[in-house]
Amino acid sequence: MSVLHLVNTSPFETVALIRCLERAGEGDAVLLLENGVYGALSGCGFSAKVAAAAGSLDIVVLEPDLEARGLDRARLLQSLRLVGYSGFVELAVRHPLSLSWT
Amino acid sequence: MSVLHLVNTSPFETVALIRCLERAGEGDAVLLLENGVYGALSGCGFSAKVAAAAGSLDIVVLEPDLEARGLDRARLLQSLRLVGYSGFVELAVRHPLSLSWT
Amino acid sequence: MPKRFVFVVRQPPYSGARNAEMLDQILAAAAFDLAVDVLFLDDGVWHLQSGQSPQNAGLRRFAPMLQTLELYDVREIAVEAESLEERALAAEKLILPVRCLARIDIPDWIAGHEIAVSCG
Amino acid sequence: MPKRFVFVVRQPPYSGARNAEMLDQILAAAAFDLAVDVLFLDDGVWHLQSGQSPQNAGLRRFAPMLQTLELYDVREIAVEAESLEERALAAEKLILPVRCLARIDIPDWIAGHEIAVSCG
Amino acid sequence: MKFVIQINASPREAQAANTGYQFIKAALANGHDILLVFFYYDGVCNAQVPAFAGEDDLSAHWCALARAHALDFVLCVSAAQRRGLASCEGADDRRLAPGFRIGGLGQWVDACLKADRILAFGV
Amino acid sequence: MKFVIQINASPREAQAANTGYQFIKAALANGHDILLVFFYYDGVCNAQVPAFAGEDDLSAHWCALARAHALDFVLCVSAAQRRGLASCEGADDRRLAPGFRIGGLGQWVDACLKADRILAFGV
Repeated sequence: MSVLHLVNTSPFETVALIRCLERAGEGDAVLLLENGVYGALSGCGFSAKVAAAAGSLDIVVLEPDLEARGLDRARLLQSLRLVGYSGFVELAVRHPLSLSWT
Repeated sequence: MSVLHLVNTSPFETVALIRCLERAGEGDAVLLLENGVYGALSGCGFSAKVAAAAGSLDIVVLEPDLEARGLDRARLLQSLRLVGYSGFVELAVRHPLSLSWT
Repeated sequence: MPKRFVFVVRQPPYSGARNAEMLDQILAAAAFDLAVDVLFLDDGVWHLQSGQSPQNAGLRRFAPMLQTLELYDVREIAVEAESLEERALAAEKLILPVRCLARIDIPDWIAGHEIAVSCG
Repeated sequence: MPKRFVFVVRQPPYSGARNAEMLDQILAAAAFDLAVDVLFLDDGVWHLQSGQSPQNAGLRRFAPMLQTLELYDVREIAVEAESLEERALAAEKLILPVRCLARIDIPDWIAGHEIAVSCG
Repeated sequence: MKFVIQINASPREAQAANTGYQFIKAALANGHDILLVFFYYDGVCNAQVPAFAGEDDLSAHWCALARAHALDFVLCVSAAQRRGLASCEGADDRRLAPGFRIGGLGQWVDACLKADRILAFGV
Repeated sequence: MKFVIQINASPREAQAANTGYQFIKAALANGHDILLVFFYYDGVCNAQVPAFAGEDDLSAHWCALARAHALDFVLCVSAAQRRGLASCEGADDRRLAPGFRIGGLGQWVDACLKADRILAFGV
């Protein structure tokens, strides 16, 4: 059973994103939402780890939360994809399990 | 005016303790309380930074919170001192300002 | 086949009523005669530290309540070995007998359940 | 001499009513004709990011409310230069004119107040 | 698909409850079923009606959603009792926004067994 | 010394309110004055009486402390209104544990100006 991991805290402040990536299995998805969307930024301390993880994981960013925070798409890591709430629902359909990382 | 800094989150999970140490001035005190008491442990990833900061800062640990969590004194960094709630009050008297780091 | 639950605990103890509520949810699932596992990760392993004495902080002892996990039909209490190591905790000194899982085995172990719940 | 207040903001925006309540407290002090400064540190600087559009997330715009800090008699709105750099933010593109302080100067700057309040 | 949603955070302190609300709206719009929305921990505070309608009145949105889709919004009784939203006897619906009711963890487990997917918002 | 204490967290979700309570007891025991205890953000939930007395009923401890030392416990009105602890008209003391009253940020600022020390528990 694959897992949809939800990360909703800022990687500048907590290690939730990194701890999540360490426990996600191949084929799992990681959705960055709420303050978790800062984890999609390139050029930051955590960015290399996120980019490396995107090889075996589907790392997805919730676009409304990105817009809310005024983050320009040009600043994001290239290997991530954006979804809206419908795409979030699709992810939940695709992955039987879900876990939250706060 | 010197500052009493209160750190109440776990350094295993947040960077609050490290961010606090970076902004504390000479003569300030840093009180580790609640889940912040884990920051008093030796031999962990953050321990060297805490030990180094203890040179110019008064780093103090709230003993009731240490006991609550079952942390053995033998596991703590040597340069820190322990206080109870009365000692916490004394710290607040000694330092005119206080800031919380969560 | 009944659904297998896993509850994942990542936060340390002493956060108000949260601890009791977390345990209530786990025991509710166990009361349905389901296969219920609990996984302690990261700061969640601090729940299992022996020698906790919260009375001087004006807090209630939660460890004895957590130990009831053994009495109820909770199938497996697991901890991640690396989470223990990072905190210099020894599995044999914890307040409950646990199964120790290596970090690399966690994804497959979680995948063996039908329902996963993050609970603190 | 009237007391000088400093409010320190370390958390990012969009945490329910917290943002509005933080601002209410700052403006209450300013309404007393006191010298009130606000310091944005760490993720707090995200409050000042331009181009925030929270409507599609079902959230209210908070930036316009924060911009009222300029209208009220808030003395200084300060940010830490390193907090901006770590997030690749430029001081001149923020939603408010700010004074930029180097990390090394923060302790002395804070020490120049009589009351400090962490507010998110 | 049949979803069970758990809401664990107060709308006053975090974005998580709002995210759960947006998710449920999208799931319904995509033809899915919501078997149960279970409010736990500080999530029970979503049933609290703020004294002034305003910036963060998610409870009004929850009410409208429950009505429009005949959803079942259940507050865990002991979590609600701890937070002054239910009396000792259990149900005290006067304090709850319309559309919410008091229930128990048993209902949550029961719904989980019937559901295809379980999602929680806020930890 | 004269202290003003601000309590920002619910006793249901964090240890911070309990720490503030322990601090105030120790300050009083050491001969200090507590000019005001101001409850803000989710801290206003400290005035909520849980339906069952039990493990985390800090409100009973607050009440006893207020009575024993004639302390002034003020809830910020707008924070209390948002959390269903005060009506639109302002005070609605029926919902509050004895010893707590509704007030405003002005009282907090005023007390700060008279105090030697300001401490906050929970952010």
